[in-house]
Amino acid sequence: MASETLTLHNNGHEVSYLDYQGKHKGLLGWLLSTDHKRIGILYMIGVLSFFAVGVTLGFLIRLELLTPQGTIVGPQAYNEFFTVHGIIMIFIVVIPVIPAVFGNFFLPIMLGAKDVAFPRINLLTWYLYIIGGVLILLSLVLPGGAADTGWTFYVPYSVRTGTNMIFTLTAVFIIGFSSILTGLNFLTTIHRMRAPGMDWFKMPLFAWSLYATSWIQVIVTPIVGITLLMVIVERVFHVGIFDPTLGGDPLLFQHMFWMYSHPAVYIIIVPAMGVISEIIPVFSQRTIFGYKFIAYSSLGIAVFGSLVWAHHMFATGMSDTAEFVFSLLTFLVAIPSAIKVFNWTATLYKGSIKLEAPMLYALAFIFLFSIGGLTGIIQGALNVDLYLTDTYFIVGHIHYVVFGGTGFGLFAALHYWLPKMFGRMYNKKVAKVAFWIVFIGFNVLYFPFFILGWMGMPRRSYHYLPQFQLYHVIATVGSWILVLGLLIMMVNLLVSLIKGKKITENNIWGGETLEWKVSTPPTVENFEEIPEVFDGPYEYKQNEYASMEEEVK
Amino acid sequence: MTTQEHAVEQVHRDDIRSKMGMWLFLFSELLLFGGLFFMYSVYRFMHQQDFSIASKEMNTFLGTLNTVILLTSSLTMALSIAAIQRGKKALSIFLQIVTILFGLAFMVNKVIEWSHEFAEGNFPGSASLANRPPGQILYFGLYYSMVGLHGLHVLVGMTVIGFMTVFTIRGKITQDNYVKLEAAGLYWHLVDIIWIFLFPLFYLIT
Amino acid sequence: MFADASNFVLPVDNTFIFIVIICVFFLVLITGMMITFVIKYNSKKNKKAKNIHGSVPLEITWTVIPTILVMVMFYFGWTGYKSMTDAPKDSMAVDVYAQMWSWSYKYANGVESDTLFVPLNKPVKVLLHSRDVDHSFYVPAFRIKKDVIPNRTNTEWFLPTRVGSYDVLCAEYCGLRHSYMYSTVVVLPEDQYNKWIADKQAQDNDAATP
Amino acid sequence: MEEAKEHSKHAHGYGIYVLVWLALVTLTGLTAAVAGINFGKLSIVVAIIIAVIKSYLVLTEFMHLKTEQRTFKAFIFVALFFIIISLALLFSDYSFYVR
Repeated sequence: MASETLTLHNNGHEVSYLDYQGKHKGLLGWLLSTDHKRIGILYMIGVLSFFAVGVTLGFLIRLELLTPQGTIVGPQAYNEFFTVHGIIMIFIVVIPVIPAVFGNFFLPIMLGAKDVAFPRINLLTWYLYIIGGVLILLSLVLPGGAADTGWTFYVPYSVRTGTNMIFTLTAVFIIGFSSILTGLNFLTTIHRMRAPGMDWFKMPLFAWSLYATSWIQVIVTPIVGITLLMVIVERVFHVGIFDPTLGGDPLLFQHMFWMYSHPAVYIIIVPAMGVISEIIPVFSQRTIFGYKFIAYSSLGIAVFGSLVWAHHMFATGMSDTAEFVFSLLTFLVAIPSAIKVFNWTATLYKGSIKLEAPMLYALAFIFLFSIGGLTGIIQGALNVDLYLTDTYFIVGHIHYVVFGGTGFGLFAALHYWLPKMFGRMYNKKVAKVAFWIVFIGFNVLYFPFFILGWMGMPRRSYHYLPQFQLYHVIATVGSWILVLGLLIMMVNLLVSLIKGKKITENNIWGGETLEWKVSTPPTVENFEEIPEVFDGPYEYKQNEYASMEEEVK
Repeated sequence: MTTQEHAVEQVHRDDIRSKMGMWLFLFSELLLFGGLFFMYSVYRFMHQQDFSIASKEMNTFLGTLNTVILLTSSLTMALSIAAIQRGKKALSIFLQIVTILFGLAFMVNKVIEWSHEFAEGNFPGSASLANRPPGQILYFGLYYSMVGLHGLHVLVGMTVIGFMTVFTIRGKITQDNYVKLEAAGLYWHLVDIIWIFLFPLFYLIT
Repeated sequence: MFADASNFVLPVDNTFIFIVIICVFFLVLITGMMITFVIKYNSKKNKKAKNIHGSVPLEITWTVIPTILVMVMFYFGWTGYKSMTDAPKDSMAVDVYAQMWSWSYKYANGVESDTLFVPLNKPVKVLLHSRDVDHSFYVPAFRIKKDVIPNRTNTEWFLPTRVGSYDVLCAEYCGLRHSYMYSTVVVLPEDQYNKWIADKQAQDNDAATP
Repeated sequence: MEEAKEHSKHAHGYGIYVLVWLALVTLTGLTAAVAGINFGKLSIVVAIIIAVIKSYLVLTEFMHLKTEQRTFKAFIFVALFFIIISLALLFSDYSFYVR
């Protein structure tokens, strides 16, 4: 958004949000701050800590599966491991990560606003989030044991099991509430606080992706909230809702659960797509291909994604009509994602591409997400899904989409925006080395899952038949490589915060969106005066303009 | 906060923003109950006979009375906003208190109704309920969950309006700045709308 | 591992392979273009980028072609599924009981066993009952899977086409020993099957009247 | 500021509120009275239609939706659209399920 009023230099009297001393000093200045940037950082600390716990549990799961029988723990511990791994990774890490960390930090700046619409509610969401996370960690250590139902909490097992279900369900409910509040905050911010001149189609695509995501959050999160609340009520008061011994229908729980948890996949992936839509044009130094199509496809995903939930239930014996409708819709929801992938690839065309670390992660995102998406299409076909569902194929698919997608989107965002947030640059060489180790480790770990699934290995299995061992061993070795890569990456980023080279310029990557016009790190008020916007977000004015038709000739 | 920052916020007071946040929150609430309505409709569809039998046991008179009470409280709430818009502070405060009292009456009615049910042994986990056919167990399960959750919302609404009354007395809510009261009103009306649907579903359709 | 022991193996495998081929094609296409562009338009070689805002014809192309392709995939999946739900009238019915954490089978004549014996080339319809929580009846060699849900009776049918014994697994997580919930389905030539079930019935009668 | 202009104050009349309240109470009486008559399957439809009319009145008048921004009306549409479609999809299973 190269605009004339945007010569916003700091004249020295504006302090960075990191050094700002308000009413509260020190730690309290952070914990009670309603500054969206500080809340973003608080979220980052929270999310990355829980991510470390989740990775550790995943690492232990892989270690356990090295041999067909018990390797390090017994079946109960194993069941708790994969359940808590799932709950932490889904509800506490990937659902909030990009909106709550980078959305909080950059959405207002990108829109040319000084803060989000409701700063105090914003801070409240972080506390709710932390309370939820702590409850789950507590459920691990308290007597009774952590939840052992799988992250899907299927009734009737979740009503029967003696583990600390109430803790876990309450935690997820609270985190859901936090997610709703973040969503309505962002929606209001986007509707009411865009800078003058920034109409809807001059908004950065990251903002578009958050807009679509926030709608899903506000609309569907309450449904899982009430569903899990009903499970709690059933356990505590023996009210008959889902429990088959009281006449309930366990399938209704699955419907209600997936009515949220399938759209949740899009809450997870769409913001990461937004990050990629920012990074690709910047490191190609040209305008993005098909801006409107990418923006609309975010909305398309939000709408269709909310209507395909029962494709998780093809094997449950639903009516044929439901199988027909949901399979059809499932295939259709693939289209907007495909449109995005094609447009990103076309953006590389005639660009001037710099392969910095964020770009590497973004390109890896496209590759891994394509594998994740395409394996999803395979499971959309009804008869194939009856064979593949609940096997390792689906485990491979979910990890390619959620980790290969959102995980790599997160890593891309960290390498892209962290220098802006803290004003220090990481070691670029180490970052690239870490990328390749992570990328290789990821594929060695998760690709064998597809083979295992096709061979018929059921998921959530502590014990397995000897013919599956080879691929489990390969996957476990992959997990070691992946964890090594993650460690190098995180240490490199952490060290950079303290020792990294100081950055003084505003625009380190040559971006055109508003966050690159403010100082590094941003000041408390973001902007001295609210900028006025005249152009779209990716107009590289120094470039020649061309149309595709001319180019083809 | 420095006075300068404060001044900036004053200029940027955006009532539409506040109302938009409230409306979005109301949608979440609506969907929270929506989930329960989904469950209700599925089970009603599966167990039509049992639902019909069970709903005949409801006290239609108390249900109708409560509906009228809640509708009237919605009227007083709406009037209290109209009053503050005209700068009639005392009238507004009076109407808010009346609204809270109507909420209280609603809750008292509920307590009478529930204690009656409990005395008959129709409460979750009771032996006499457990011996009924599945559809009736589900009917009472949904009845207690939905009406209970609604009652919780009435209590929250009363608390919120209570705060608004204090704000009005202290002069934080005035003729020029009444968006808080408006938001509280929106919440109260939503609670009313949910009851408008709960009433026929549990008391009337047999 | 890739045993083919029922009538559903071919259609499922064919649909799978058909979709995989299309998916691999698109994956190679996208990755290939990505790598080509990254090399060709690297900032070292291509100092000046060109702005191309997009192309509506291109957008339409890559919306319409995938839509057609997924509709074809949907068609194969749906017809394949339909053939799996409608059991032939002359199917032999077997009740399957799932509980934490074992399977048991009950035949029409009242015989019960822990292993499912079925005759070769005769359609078998299984009626799935759960005694406690959700389970899933999964026979990889037959390419079939159906959840076993309390309060519901799901059905599934298959036509065994090869003599041998195959694993039955539980595919829906059901608690502590979920992964040990194995059973076996043994496909016998019809005469051997008839002999087995007659013997088993005689045995049961002997045991019942000591 | 533009935003300030957008917020034109609508002072809402007492009279209309009382009228709406009267309509609501009448409808309540009607729905309770009608409940005694057995329309068979239609009785659900009648009760729901009356409830919809009542909530429409509350939304437009008490909740001021009539004079509110167009965005808010669009929001309502989004929420209702989602509820209706989801319910339809849910019943694509239950109403065709053969026990």
